[in-house]
Amino acid sequence: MTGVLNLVALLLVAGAATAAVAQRDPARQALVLSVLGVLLAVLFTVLQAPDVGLSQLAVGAALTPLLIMLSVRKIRRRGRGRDGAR
Amino acid sequence: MSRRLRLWLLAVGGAGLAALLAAACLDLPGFGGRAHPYGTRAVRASLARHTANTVASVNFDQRAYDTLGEMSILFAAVLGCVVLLRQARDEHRERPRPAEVARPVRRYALLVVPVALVCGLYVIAHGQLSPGGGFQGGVVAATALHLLYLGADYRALERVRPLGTFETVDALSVCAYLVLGLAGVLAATAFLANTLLPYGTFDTLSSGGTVPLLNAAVGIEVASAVVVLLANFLDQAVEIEEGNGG
Amino acid sequence: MDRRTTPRAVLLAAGELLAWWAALALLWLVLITTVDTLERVVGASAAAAGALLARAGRRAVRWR
Amino acid sequence: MNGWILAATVELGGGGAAALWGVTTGPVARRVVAQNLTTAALCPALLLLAQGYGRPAYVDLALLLALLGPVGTLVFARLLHEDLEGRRPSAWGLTYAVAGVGAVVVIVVCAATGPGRAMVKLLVIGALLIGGNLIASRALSGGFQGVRGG
Repeated sequence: MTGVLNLVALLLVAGAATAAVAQRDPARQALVLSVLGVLLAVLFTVLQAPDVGLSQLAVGAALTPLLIMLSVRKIRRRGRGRDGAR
Repeated sequence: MSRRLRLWLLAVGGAGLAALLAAACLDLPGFGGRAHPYGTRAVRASLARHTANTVASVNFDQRAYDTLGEMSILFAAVLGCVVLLRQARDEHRERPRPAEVARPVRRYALLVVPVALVCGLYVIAHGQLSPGGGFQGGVVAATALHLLYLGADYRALERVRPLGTFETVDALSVCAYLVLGLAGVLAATAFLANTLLPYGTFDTLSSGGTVPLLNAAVGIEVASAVVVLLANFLDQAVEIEEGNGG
Repeated sequence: MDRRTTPRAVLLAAGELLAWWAALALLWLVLITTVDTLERVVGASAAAAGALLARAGRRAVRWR
Repeated sequence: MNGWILAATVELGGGGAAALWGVTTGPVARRVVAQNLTTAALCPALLLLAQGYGRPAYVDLALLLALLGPVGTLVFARLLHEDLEGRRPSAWGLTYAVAGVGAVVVIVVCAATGPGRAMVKLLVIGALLIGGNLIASRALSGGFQGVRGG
């Protein structure tokens, strides 16, 4: 029973991580990454490491997406500014 | 030293490392077994010092020196970001336009900001009792503040976020960690040794000697570091434009 | 007299802070497991910080 | 093991797989909805795990997820709103269904905990989870219409 739970959590994390790598667009990557963060937190809980799970949750649920999306926005704005100047 | 000799040296060193690692792996206790040599010792040490959460005891007592290193890594990383993302000479600031966010979203943000702050402080304060600690709680408390940007606009966030204060507090809390470690030296034991304070009653807020204090220092450091980091990212994404403006 | 220092405004501000403080202190009591004096002191301080932030946030969003 | 762990496995497997499928395929509008529903699907699983392992301290994980998950969705709703304009991503039927599952899980775990402060904590988590989720869905379906630039 515990083995099944471990297996489900591990498979989900492996799938989400592969999907995050396979995405091309950074914004879509950030979406998959935030799902991966929550799944990793569940995996750590299943493996009886709630401290690590909390760290992962705190960083992965909101902070990492915010940092990535702010960078994406800055780069898009720069591109738009250059196009406008031309 | 010729290229050939260097390669040989590398090969010999690599082979030695591989042999040592393989020998160590052969001596490891079996996976998923009942014997946990390190775990048993860590739990015994943390119980002897009345710290309910063994992970907190490892982080802030048995390996407090490692945590000092991690703390300085975060500090240096944020410092690097501040330097890299500063306003360059060929850039200018533009006031962000005020945003009209849907009313339920704004109300939700205003309601959750204090709730998330209190939850973050709870996670920091109970680091030595339940899962959590300075890092986790600090990140939550810092994220709480940025709900004001998400639920309203950047100017609202800027009004409740005195950036200079956060930068000062960031440096001061790193200093506080160091001073707590040096206090151990002055009390005639060792750097960061947990012999300074009474261990207190097991499973209460004051248990664990210096663990709660170091934990709080890390919590404040992480919270202000994240605020400073996000402030620089937000400045770049929202305010700073290319060109000298006019 | 400034609009912000009339007795009515001061009373409203104090009431808002007090309401937030009480709600957040209750939240703290719900979160913890064992209650003792130090826990109450820390909880009251955390709730005070939360109340101040709540008021500051509301004013920052309202004020234009 | 016990029924709590079994329920958590089902919730994690079903909700996690559905969320993963939704977030990796299709247009951006559907992906953000899937990202939002991840929180709602996995937070109850964490509550069930805490109950199944008999460790009330693990409830803190669910508390933080209920707090931060909607914040993550608000990040995407705010910073992607130009991509989402005209699409109005919403799946209210699904949102209410998942919120209902969350409510049922919270009520069942509350009943198993018995009256006391622990039960109030669970109710607070449930309220944060469902409220946050509905607000995040609202934000996705046009909550940032008036946002330009900043």
